[in-house]
Amino acid sequence: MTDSTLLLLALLVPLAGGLLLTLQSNSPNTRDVISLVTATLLFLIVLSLYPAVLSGDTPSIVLAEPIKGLSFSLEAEPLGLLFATIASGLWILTTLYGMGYMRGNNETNQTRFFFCFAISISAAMGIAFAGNLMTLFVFYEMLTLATYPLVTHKGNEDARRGGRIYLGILMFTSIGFLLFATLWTFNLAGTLDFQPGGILREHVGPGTAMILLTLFAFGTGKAALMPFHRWLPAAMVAPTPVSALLHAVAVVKAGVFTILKITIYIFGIDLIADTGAGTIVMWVATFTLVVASIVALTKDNLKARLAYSTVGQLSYVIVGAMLANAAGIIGATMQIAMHAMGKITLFFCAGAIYVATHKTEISDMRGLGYRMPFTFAAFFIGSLSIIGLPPLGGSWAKWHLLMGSIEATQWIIVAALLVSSLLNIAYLIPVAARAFYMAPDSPDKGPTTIAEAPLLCVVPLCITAAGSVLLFFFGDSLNQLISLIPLRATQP
Amino acid sequence: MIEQLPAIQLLLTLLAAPICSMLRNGDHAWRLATAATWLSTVVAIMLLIQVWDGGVISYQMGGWPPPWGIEVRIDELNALVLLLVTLFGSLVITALRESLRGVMRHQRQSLYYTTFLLCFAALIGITITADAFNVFVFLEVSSLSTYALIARGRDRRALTASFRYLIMGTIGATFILIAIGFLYMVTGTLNMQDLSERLPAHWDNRVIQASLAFFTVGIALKVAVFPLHYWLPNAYTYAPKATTAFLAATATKVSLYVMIRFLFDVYGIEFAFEKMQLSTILVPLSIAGILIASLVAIFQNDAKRLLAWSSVAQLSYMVLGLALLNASGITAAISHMFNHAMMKAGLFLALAAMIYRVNSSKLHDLAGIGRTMPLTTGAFAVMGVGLIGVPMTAGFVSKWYLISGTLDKGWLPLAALLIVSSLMAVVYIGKIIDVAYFKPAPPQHADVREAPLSMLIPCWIFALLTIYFGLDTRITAGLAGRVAQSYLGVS
Amino acid sequence: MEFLINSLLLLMLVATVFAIVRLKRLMIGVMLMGFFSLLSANIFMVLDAVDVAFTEAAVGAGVSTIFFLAALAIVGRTSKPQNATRTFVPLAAVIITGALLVYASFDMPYFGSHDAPAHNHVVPRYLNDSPNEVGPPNIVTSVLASYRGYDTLGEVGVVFTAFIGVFLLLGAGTRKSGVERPAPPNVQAESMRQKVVLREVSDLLIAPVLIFALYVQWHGDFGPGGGFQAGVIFASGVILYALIYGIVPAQKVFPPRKLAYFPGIGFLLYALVGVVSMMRGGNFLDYGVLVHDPLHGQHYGILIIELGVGITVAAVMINIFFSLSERSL
Amino acid sequence: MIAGLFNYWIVIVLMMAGLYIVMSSGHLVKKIVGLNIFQTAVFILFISMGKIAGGTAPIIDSAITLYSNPLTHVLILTAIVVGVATTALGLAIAVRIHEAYDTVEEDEITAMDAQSLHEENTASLAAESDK
Repeated sequence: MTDSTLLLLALLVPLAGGLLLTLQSNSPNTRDVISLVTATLLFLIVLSLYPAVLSGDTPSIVLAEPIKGLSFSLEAEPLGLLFATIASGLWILTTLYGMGYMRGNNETNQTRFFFCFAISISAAMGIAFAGNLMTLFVFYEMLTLATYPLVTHKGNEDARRGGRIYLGILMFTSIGFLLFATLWTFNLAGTLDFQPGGILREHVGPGTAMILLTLFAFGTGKAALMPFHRWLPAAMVAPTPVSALLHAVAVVKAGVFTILKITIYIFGIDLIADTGAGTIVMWVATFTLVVASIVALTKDNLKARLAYSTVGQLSYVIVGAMLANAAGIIGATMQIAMHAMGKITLFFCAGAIYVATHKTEISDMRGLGYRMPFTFAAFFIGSLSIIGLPPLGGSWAKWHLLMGSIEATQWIIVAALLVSSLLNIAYLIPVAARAFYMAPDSPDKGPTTIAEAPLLCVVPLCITAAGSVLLFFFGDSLNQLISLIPLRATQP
Repeated sequence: MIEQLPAIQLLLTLLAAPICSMLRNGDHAWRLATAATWLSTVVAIMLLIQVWDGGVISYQMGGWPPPWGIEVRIDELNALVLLLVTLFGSLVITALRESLRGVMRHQRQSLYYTTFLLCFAALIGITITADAFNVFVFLEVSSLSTYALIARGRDRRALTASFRYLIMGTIGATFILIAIGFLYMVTGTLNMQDLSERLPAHWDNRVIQASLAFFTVGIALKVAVFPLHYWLPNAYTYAPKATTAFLAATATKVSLYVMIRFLFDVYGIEFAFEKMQLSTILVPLSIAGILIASLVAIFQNDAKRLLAWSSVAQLSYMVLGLALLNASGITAAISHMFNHAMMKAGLFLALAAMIYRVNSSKLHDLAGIGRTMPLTTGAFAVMGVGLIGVPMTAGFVSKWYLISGTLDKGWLPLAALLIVSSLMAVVYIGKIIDVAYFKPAPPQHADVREAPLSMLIPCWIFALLTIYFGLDTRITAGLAGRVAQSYLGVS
Repeated sequence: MEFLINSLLLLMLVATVFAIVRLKRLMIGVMLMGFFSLLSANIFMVLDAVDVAFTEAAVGAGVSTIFFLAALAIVGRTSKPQNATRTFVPLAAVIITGALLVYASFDMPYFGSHDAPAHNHVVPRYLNDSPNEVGPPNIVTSVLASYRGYDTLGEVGVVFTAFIGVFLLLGAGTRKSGVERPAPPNVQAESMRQKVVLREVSDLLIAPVLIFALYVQWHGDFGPGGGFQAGVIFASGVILYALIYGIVPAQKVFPPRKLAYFPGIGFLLYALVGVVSMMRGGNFLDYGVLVHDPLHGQHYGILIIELGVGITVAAVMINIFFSLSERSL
Repeated sequence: MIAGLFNYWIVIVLMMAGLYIVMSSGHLVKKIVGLNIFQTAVFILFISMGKIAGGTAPIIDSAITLYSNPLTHVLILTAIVVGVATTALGLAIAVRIHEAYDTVEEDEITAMDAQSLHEENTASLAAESDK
């Protein structure tokens, strides 16, 4: 099997799995088996692309070329492969967790749920392996549409309102800004292919470059730059596995991944560094990462707090991209991986707490640590990783970002990063601390016994927590993969 | 045989019409009509293959050479229009039987098919002719049959809509007649080729200038260019359900073709656009049309009327493309003519299938139809997505060229406006899809079943074509691009 | 002299039109419209367009006025006065359009001028060669039936379409459950049969009118006339009969269900001539190949297609009249 | 110049009068009357441009050398037919409108249509609020 076929398979396998799901009769066991097998198969496919990419190849395939110079094509390069690995790997865990969660909560419409999930993963694969900006845009929209039924899964008025905000903001920004910027880019450069060193270099002046980059950044609504971040908290109405999908596996990661891709392969970091095109975006992102952390502090609802935390963490990636130097890019890329692992742990925990106790407010969680020791231990580890403390994966990302901003002599950003880290500590640590160190509300319930969520919920969150630790020790090999990303056009 | 194809193209349906009118049995009439139209489609494909590489077929009616006799002339542009009319028309007529069943008595049915065939034949006649006056004659045949078709709608407002269309359409046609008269007055000929050769000597003649003005107003009425679109929304809304699909696919598109043929070939780009500055009128009008009609569409609560207003907006896209007067713009106009015909016909047809089951096109009656009629709604969704202009569908290709056209001109704000209008399309199509999938079906529609296969299959052919022409654009944008090049290369 | 008559007629036209604009009583308006058509037929006559004059007289002043009257019998004879807001926009539009036309008129070739391009590019061939190429001395016939025979096929198509349209909407003899309706009991009293003078005169007229129609049909090659005029005249003969004796007796002579076949038959006849010429190796409607000698071929071709036109037009006009007047019964 | 263009000017007046009747009249049948006048005026325009001073009807005769333009006659013959066809269909629709609305005054029809549209909209709103 050639590598190009593998690329195509990466798209088709989840799609086929999703279709199979809808065909089977309403037997939960068959359904779950299909989901798991598909997820594992996909992960293996993604892994089998590594040898080629590590050896410096970029396997690619052109699906169609409706307009001259503009094709629908797939291509595997290091950045995309990394994103694909994260998404497909976490999909296995999310599936496992989803089974536990959905069964534990007796949710309705489970087939539709897993079907849309599969489509979303297919779209995420499309985004990861898109060979040009147009293909990326298609899968970006596909992801938005496929996740909409997931967000409104509960079907009540709240869910519909949240869904409307979700769809409205993502659609508006992507068509209004992203598509417009894409068209403009095509008009300027005559191509939309992702090329090392960018395609815009000879075609734009500093002013246009800045407008374009700003359009791109705001257009990628999934990256949740303020003021287009509202959809993320709104989407909190969704079931927890969906939140995991949104925050860790696919959606927001697709957003920042898109910005990284555009920075590296459309503009080229040299263009951004030379013209200062990223200035506006960089300051907006800096503002976002501080303000979002402050807002997170004020939220008592655990999922809302995590949502604002995500908004802030995403801006780290954008800042890293806009620094436009090697350290910044490495930091940004690592942040995608580390945040995914950390945040999915936190959400899994939030979900597990909900399944076991039906509690959503942080102030209600006093003393829960002894009832659910594994969950809260994992939550603590995840928190540390998000904050960026060693010995956890997140520290690498923060470290490189700090180096990058020092290299770019952006002292305000250095300060902002430090302040934000302090704020992270302030809003994450108390959750675990309350659970372990404060007495429960009603001590008369007798001796606390361990009453964890179903095993299918707890195992995945332990795995991801362990993953966060492991990533710290494999930071170097991750670094190697990232350093394969061609930041500049190769000299002939 | 091969050299007789242009005449055969017209005759198949023209001869079928009177025979059809004599059949008492509606089913026989339907069989005759579908056979004639599908054969006609085959001929259209053969003609398209013949002119594929820029060839031109000229056929002399009555054996008289032009300009004395009437010439039929087929080049790449009208071969594409022929394909549009025949293919999409045939698909709709195939689906027609089911939608008429139970609504109309048998003999009325044959008359109805006759009217369809006449309209079909007349549209072919308009498309292939190279004689200015002949255009007028066939335009009237097609218009009269259209009025009759619309007037058969079930709501009494169909009658008013049809009457209004008759008045406006006749004024438009008479304006075109005046324009042709003026052309003849100054040049002494009616053949388009001959006209285009003789006109440059008379550019300063006020009669020719007035002729252009009358032609533009007249054809704009027929194309429904904003603000002369007044007749269209009601006509589409109240026409019988499948008829709307036919009209949306063919009638306005052929009028648009006539517009292109006259402005670009007969009057010539240099006269119409450079000397007379037609763009300065058409561009603002079409922009206003796009924005206002899209906005109005958003606030409709009847799916048919919503799509009708969307048609006004989409027609304005095409006119805008022409008025941009660059390769991308003209390519956009011509390929969107084809793509929009396909998608709108499919949308109206899918809607017809829904109305067939729930007897209403009101949005609240379509609630939950995504569950009761999943296949029909699926096809509708695919084509709706195409209409919005999502990549991998046909609508994307033409919109892409259109926006490229505005960017080539350096009109960034206009490109932004077009994007805004796409967002509006997202809203109005989303409105229908939201109702269909995310709202519970009203209790009285609980036993609604999937549409019959004879309607479902054409719907899905339209839907699959929407995707096919989004991926393979050799026939649409490729050919349109060559036509655009040839228009711009000469000037 | 010619000019004077022409101008006088034109001024009368203007007066008529203004009378129509101001009239509230539609009945008189329609009659005036008939008069308008008759006047314009006179103008066509003065301007050498004998065939057109013939047609306009038969159609404008005749058949279409009758259609109007039949419609008015159903919808009522008066119109409401217009409100003032209605008049402003139309007036402005009309004045602008008119101004554009007047502006254009200054560059028009003068009326009657010999060197106008219209007379010097395509037309000379018709005038010089048609007797040898096509045959009929009436050049209008040869252009209509042969050079531009395709247009005329389209014209028959228009008539046929109108018939189908009217039939689809009103349906002669098919109203209500498909049976022909019985005559109303007072049909005898209502018809104008009682009016002796009218009856006698029309009895005298109807037969000559029908024969005249046949004459016009076959004489179209040599003088003014042809299938279209003949069809209209034939139809007016029948309509006259229906007006005098009532529609039911007329429908007994021409049963609508049978009559409904004829528009199609005429249309087919016309088109089949073209198909036959295609089968004999010529182009569509190339009568030259019909028989051995091209000139004879043209002759036969024109005769047959004119017959087709005549049949279609006569049948269509009678049908439309039946459809409209049936509704008022 | 006046003699040369007089015909055309009169034709323009007639055309515009016809058009005015179409646009300003509220009675559907009267609209068709206006349409007829408008079209007839266009016919006169065509025939006027075909006239040659001193010419005769284009029927070949060895005694005559100058004929008026036969082509315009042919075109107008066709146009007259188109005119009567449109008139017939228009009247048929008007008759059907009368049967459906019991009036052929445009104002009243518009009012009735607006009324039924309003009723439909309120019905829609009611159906919305039911859910």
